[in-house]
Amino acid sequence: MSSVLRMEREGEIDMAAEPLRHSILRAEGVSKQYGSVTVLSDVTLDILPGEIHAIIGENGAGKSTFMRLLSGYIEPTAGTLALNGEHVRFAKPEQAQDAGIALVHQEILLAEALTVAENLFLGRELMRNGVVDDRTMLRLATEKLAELGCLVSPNALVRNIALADRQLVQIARALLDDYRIVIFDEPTAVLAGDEVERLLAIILQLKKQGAAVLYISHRLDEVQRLADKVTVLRDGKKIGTYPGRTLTQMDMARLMVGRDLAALYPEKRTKAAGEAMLTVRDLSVPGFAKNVSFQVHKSEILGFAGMIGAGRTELFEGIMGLRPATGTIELEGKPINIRSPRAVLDAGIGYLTEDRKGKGLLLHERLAPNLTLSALARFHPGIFLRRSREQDALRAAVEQYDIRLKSFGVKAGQLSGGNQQKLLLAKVLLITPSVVVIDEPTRGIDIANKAQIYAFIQGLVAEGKACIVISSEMQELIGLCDRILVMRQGRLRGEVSGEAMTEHNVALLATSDAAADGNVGGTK
Amino acid sequence: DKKVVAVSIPAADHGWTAGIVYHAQAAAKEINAAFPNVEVIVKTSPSASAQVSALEDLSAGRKLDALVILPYTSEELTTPVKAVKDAGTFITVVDRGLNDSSIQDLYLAGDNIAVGRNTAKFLIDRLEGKGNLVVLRGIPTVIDDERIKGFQDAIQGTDLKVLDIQYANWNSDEAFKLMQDYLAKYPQIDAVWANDDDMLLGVLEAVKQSGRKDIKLALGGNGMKDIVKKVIDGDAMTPVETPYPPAMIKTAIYMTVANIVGQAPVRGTVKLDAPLITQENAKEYYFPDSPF
Amino acid sequence: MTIMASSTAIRPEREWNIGWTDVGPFVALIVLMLIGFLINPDFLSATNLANVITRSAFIAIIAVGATFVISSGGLDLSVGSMAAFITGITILFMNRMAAEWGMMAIPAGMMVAIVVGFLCGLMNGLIVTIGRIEPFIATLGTMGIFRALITYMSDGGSIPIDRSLRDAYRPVYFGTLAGIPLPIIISVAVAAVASFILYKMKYGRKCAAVGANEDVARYSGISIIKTRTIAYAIQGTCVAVAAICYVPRLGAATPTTGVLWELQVITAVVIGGTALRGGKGHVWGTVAGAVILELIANLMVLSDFVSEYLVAGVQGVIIIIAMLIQRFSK
Amino acid sequence: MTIMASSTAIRPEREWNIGWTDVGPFVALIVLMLIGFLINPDFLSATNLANVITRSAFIAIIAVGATFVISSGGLDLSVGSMAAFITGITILFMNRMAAEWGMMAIPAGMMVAIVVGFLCGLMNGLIVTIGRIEPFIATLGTMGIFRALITYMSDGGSIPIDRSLRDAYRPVYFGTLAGIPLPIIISVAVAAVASFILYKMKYGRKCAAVGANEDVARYSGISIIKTRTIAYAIQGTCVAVAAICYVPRLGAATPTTGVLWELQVITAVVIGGTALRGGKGHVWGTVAGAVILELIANLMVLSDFVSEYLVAGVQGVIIIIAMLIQRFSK
Ligand SMILES: Nc1ncnc2c1ncn2[C@@H]1O[C@H](COP(=O)(O)OP(=O)(O)OP(=O)(O)O)[C@@H](O)[C@H]1O
Ligand SMILES: Nc1ncnc2c1ncn2[C@@H]1O[C@H](COP(=O)(O)OP(=O)(O)OP(=O)(O)O)[C@@H](O)[C@H]1O
Ligand SMILES: [Mg+2]
Ligand SMILES: [Mg+2]
Repeated sequence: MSSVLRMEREGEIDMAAEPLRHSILRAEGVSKQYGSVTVLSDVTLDILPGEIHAIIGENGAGKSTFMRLLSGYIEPTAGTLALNGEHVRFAKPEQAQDAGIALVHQEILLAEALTVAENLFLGRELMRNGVVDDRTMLRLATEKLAELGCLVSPNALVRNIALADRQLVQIARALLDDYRIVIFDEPTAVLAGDEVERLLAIILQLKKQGAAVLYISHRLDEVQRLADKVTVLRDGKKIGTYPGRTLTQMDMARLMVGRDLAALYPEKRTKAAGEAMLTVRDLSVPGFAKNVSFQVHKSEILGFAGMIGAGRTELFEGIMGLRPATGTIELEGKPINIRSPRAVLDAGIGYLTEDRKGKGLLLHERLAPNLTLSALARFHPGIFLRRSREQDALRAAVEQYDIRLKSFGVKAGQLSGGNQQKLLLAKVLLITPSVVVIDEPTRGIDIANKAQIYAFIQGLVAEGKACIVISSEMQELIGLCDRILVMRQGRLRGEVSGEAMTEHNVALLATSDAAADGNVGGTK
Repeated sequence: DKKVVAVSIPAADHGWTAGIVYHAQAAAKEINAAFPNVEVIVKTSPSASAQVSALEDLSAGRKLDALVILPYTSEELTTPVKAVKDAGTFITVVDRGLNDSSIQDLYLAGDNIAVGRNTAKFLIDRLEGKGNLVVLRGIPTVIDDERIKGFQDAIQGTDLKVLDIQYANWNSDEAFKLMQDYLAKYPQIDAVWANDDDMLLGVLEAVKQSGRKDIKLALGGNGMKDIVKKVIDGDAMTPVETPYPPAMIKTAIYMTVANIVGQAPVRGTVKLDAPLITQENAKEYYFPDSPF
Repeated sequence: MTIMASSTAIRPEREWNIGWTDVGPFVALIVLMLIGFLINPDFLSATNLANVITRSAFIAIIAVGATFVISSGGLDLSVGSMAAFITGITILFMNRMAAEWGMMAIPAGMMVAIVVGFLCGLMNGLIVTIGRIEPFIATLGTMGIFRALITYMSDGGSIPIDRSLRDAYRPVYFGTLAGIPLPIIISVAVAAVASFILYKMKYGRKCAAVGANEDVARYSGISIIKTRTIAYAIQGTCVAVAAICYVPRLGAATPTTGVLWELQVITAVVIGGTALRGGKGHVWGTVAGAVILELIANLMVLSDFVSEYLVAGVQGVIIIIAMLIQRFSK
Repeated sequence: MTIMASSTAIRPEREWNIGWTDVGPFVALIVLMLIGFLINPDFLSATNLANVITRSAFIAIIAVGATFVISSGGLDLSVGSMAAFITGITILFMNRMAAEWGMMAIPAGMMVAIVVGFLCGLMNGLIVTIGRIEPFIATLGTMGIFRALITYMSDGGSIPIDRSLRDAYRPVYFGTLAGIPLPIIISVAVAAVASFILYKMKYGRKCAAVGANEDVARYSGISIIKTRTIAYAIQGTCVAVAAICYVPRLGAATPTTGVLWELQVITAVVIGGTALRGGKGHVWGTVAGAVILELIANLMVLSDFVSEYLVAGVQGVIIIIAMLIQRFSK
């Protein structure tokens, strides 16, 4: 504890020393309350041009709220904003945008029924002599997306593009005009390898051009690489602002959590995995995955690596009966009908989607009904549901997964991003599956809780379950898994395990055809 | 080749129009059987504009030798019928006159004013010229208008007081509800007039339920078989009925066919008035197998 | 340590099903009754209220079914003509059987009604789910079909129930139990069952989930096709129950039976607080909505100052005002 | 970058603007025409087609307006009675002015129609947006109001247009330009303007965005209230245009004018490929939809083998089948 406290005081930048004159945006003692719930209290912050300022904090610390507040999506219940020293009030997002402030939301906000290009330019279409200038907009869209390495056609309906691509489109929106202040709220949560690199490069570019960048991420390595300053929030209060370079990731973690942390990844079990639990043969998902066969064993953690678009998500959506697919799967020798999602769930395979807002949670529904939705069967002893049992289950989940909420009455949509993820995890595990498939388990989860979730996954396999982890974070896979299968272009390209489990090998299999299908680590 | 007689009538949306459709089709069947060289086509339309469309379609399709039409409304159908006429078709208009009487070759007029008037007359002398009435009217159309007008003109100057008039859309359900409300609203009602028998059914049901004794008379109009039956059986509350027999369409079709097969050239206007149906003459207005 | 700290601080959930949406309709109902009383004291007379509420039973019962369909994200325009069709079938059946079975024809006929209603609803459901046709269009189509069938069965005239059965059947609409008219009891019973299904059983949750977000429902192992089809089947069954109470009222089925009921039904559901785009359903609100509609109509007749020509308009105004009251007294 | 390159190769992107939704209605249209021809060769005769298409003009024009409302996530049930109301006002105005202004009364009356239509639409829009009332209920209310007004204006009878004007006005419906009936030209013009607004102007994008996802629209600085209100105003104006063409056809406004048009209109829009839950609108599809409906009705008249009682049913069946064809020929 004491070490943390000392850090909090000594490490801090002396604001008085900082010359305030060229601060372009200043938040002065801002607070935000929802009803009686205080989400943000008395935060003061200076944003300087040509500087990358990272905001870190636990899930529910109030980061997104603060950002929405700076960019006019919500108004503070107390405190003021000052733009170039003049007091400003943003009643609407447009006003903030006109003032040169752009926000890339943590959650994806695109109209699925419209095309990529239409979404990109929504509300600020380019006109040529009184008519929307589609040709130019398509050109610009293609260019901007290419910069971000996203190759979807600008004419594609957003409904039909993957999450990662959607996120890139959303980022592109903020790069179309040259804003003076660009705010990224966990932009990399759904991105992997290349996309992340490209994005970071672009952000540094912005900095060079003299823009101020606010950057929120739970991936502390990114923070360390980018940030000139790091501001830490805890339970809605500002702990302090620190020079980026001097902080180690562990320091950041301590500051966020307010206590010392154990190792991120749990000790790997040495004992060999048990007999086969799930066997998948020649599984094909038209358009996404071809003839994929693999096995996962009792008490084994199997990783799935691949670039965005490798088709991992679709592969498992196929297995879960959520997409048309061909092939056979057996659970402990018993074949399973992959036509109906219900059958697969009941057989004991749980799947945590990577798209928690779109496919995971009913955002306008209370927490309990969300939690129990896929396991309703166990909440009615007779023919009637037991509200009390649900509430107990909810309390248990809140304890177990440390879901931070101010009241059990809130709707799922009002939880912070990370806490939504935890609620979703609880929901999936409520059916007590014997095989758990987790697509991006720690997407948007803060470092302290990552550790919890990893430990938890370990716990599952310790009980003899099998666990499959799809992740775009290679360290996560390497730190957690016993084996990693690598996909590229909808096909299994190879397997790495034991010593061979290095970022280099995985990356090689994931990207280049050159690594003539996986002589690294034994291939199947 | 065959002579074509087109019959354009409203769709069966309540009892009376149902009767029209029934008799029209009956006539068509009989004639098509009886006269090999005549073809009668019956077309119903759910609205005025649909009827105009139907006319266009019929005349666009084939050359019509004769058209028998029961117009939805006078104004809306006048021009279209004229158009058909100009193509040299024999025009028989039934029940509702067109705005321009020069168009029709033959006109079978039902007399809606008389329906109202005769009912009113009966009520006046039954109630010795004084008492409280409630009235249910149908759908805002010309028929409805004329009947109400005939009724109100006739009770002018008497002490018969119309407590209330509301629309019940010629629908027995709505009549039932409306009558319940009348009963709740007015402690003393001497007689009820529903300007169509469908509605009368609902009225009677409501009165029966309320168990009220003050209502002496409940009259309808149109000559629905159930009501005519009541008259025959000497029902106390509904002792009389005013006919507005849908069978008129059948007569019209026969007269028209007679014209074009050149037997009896009938022209001009035939006015069917609306004599009171009483227990004496009721039999001749009773068609048990008509749906109406 | 933080976990404990935070979770003990959490304030417990208020019992969730008493939001404004649930009381709103009843407030509106009461306001309406007061106004009615001021306009004409007879309005609150026992007989009048009894009549009005009894009448509203059909719409109420059907609307309870509609609450399922709408909550699951569907829509059913065919209910009115379906009611007419079922009534017709039932009467024909009873009349046919009256000879042999005597009074037993009545319960038998009721069974037939239920079965037919269930099947009609099922048909609607399958066209919408398997056929993947916009509910609006699909049920507009079946609406035409049912209407045509009843017109055909009755030759456009009417299908009266056999005299021999009439009196035995009459109580189902006109009878009372402990002084309460049967239709009221029936509709309350239907609503009670419905609210159990919707709030206390698995199916209810599924319904709301499908209506709120199809993807989430699918990923939670809920079959959208099954859930929505069942909703339509329930709707059909409710229509059948309504038809059963309806027969004795006028003792006949005609092509005009149930015309425009669909609009009243949907209005009742929405006034009741269920959103047309789907999501949570409010059974009791729906019932209140149905009563409100009938009360407004009743008020029009009992008040003297509305020209008969303007009735429809005034009703429209009142409905809109009622909704506004709900919105802004929040 | 290989992955991307090939991963896009794995799944070719379908592009919406040449999607099935856009050709579907026209295919259905053609199929229908062929069937019609087989049933009765007169069906494709120039005069008949001209008649049918001319006739479909009203619904088409109104439905084009509805495409805006529905695309923006709204709904308007009041169009039918609004049409009646506008027709009434217009005729009354023309008749009044005929004395002084003579023929000039006609263009003047048209202006009046447009203004009134615009205002009616505006009113609907404000009730829905500012009043935050479900469009279904709000417009059901105004539907009653307009219907009541026309009934009142006509004392339950009818409002015929002055003889002196009739002949001068006639051509607006019966006239032709270069051999093409005027109503057809007018509706094509309306559709052209509409598709320009919807696909080539900022407003069109806003409309689709609001209908597709209100939050996204709001966050993109689009005013939902403004956008949706404008949509309703456009709808009102379209109704006015339709009313203008309607007058000479039937020469009078009655309380039954335009009854149930709202259903036809919505059906046309949906058959045309616009989703009822909002999103992209398909103007030309809508026009096709309107023609399809009119063709079906026409087919019923020309074909002799459908019992009069069953017409409505057969129409229902055909509509459902048409939709199924669209769905599964994808
Ligand atoms: N509309 C709301 N009503 C009530 N509470 C809310 C609302 N919006 C957010 N909150 C609460 O505010 C707190 C902070 O939320 P916020 O999204 O800012 O956290 P965060 O720092 O972004 O966390 P994460 O890293 O998980 O995104 C959370 O506890 C959340 O439950
Ligand atoms: N509904 C869809 N229609 C068409 N293409 C899609 C659809 N969903 C996803 N895709 C495409 O499929 C590719 C694979 O999707 P996705 O990115 O989810 O695979 P993945 O391997 O799970 O990657 P990640 O999980 O890291 O996002 C994406 O690049 C996207 O372009
Ligand atoms: Mg956040
Ligand atoms: Mg994925």
